[in-house]
Amino acid sequence: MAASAIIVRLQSETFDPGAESNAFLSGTEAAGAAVTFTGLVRSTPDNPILSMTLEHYPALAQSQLEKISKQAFERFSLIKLTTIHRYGTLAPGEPIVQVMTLAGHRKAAFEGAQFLMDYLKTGAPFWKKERSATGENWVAAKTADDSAKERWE
Amino acid sequence: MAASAIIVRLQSETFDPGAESNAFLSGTEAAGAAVTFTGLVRSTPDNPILSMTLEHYPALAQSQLEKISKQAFERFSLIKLTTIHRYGTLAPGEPIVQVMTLAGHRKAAFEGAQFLMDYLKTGAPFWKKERSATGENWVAAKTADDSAKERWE
Amino acid sequence: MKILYFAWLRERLNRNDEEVNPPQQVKTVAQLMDWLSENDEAFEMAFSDRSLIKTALDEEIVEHDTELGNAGTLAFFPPMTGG
Amino acid sequence: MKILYFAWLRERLNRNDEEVNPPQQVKTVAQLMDWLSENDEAFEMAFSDRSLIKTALDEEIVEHDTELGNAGTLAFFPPMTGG
Repeated sequence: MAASAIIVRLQSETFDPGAESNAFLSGTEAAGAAVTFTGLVRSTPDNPILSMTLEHYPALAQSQLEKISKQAFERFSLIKLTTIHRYGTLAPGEPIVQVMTLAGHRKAAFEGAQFLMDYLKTGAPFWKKERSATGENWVAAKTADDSAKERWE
Repeated sequence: MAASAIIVRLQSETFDPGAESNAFLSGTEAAGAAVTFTGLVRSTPDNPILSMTLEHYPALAQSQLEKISKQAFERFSLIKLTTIHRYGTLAPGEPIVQVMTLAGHRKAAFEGAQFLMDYLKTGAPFWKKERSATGENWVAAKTADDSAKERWE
Repeated sequence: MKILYFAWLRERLNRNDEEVNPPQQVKTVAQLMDWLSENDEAFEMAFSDRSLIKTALDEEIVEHDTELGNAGTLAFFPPMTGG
Repeated sequence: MKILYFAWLRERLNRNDEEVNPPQQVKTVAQLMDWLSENDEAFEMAFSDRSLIKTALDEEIVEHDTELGNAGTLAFFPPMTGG
């Protein structure tokens, strides 16, 4: 339960989702359940995009990622938690964010990851701009994200 | 949304959790969210085990895994779903089960994986026997698993 | 009809499977359990708490009041612990 | 005091950051937004729907009625879209 069981990485470089999961899972005999959530840059036929740029507020992003990660870790008695969040310009299909939780049982692992994602959506200072063939636009915050967070209050 | 978007594997051999996640994630530009749940053989100081043996009813296990996977896929409008479940004798730390979901948004990806795990716990014909220094015993079904399932009814 | 046993039921009854020929008046899963228990104390013990006995008829999970019909295989097993 | 701007606020105001010296009667975040709007139409436009303006004072997210105190940095940004 040491604080070192929480890792937060804010980076522009891409990462390998599966390699990160395997590193996270190694040496974990006391854990029965692991959940990995990966958020990806999405391009659909209805909204085809060329790239997505994540602007962020560096100092606040780091401290908010750490604060929310600590809240999830403690609330769900997790064994281990890692949060990776990228910034900069990303292509469709690239990973934006990955959250990994390790717990004794599945309920805590699932809920820890969900809680963290729900809080990141509205509490981490990132702003997404999508570039498509027709121009650029800032992705609006969703009211669904506010209500997802309310579930935990 | 083709049925081929659902893969079910029942196997005694181990698997590489991260390599499976990466294979699952490849070529998925229309997806914004992926969840991987990995269930592991757990050995704790309170309940140290040497190994776990999963007995199963082969024909029924295959059909139940397929049935539950299809239910999750349809109910949460998933883009892709893979379920891997092992049988035989496993060492502590080894993966028992892995469920991967891919969806447009995070809520469906999380809930699809959770639904599937909740239904597998009580609906897939596997029985776990733990071997410890003091003997062997069958793991009892948990009433918590019945109530986890009721949430979706 | 072929009967399959799994997990601690298999161990307690000391068999993986067997062929049985119940009399005509045995129509449901529950009646088959009664009939097996009448003839064998090991079954009586193993089936004493019926809430712990789950059944599948021709690879379909069924309740104890289900009719056997022309099914070829009946499986008895404890509550499942998958996942 | 240093002010930072992010995302579409940064674009509309055409600046990443700036130093400002508000008069003494400007005590809260909201009053600073009023004062900036008085002097510049671009700010008046950008700040017109205040529910879309989030703020952080010395790297701590705060409400509009928070007092500026001796803070060195104030950031203005749209609702966050992390994750």
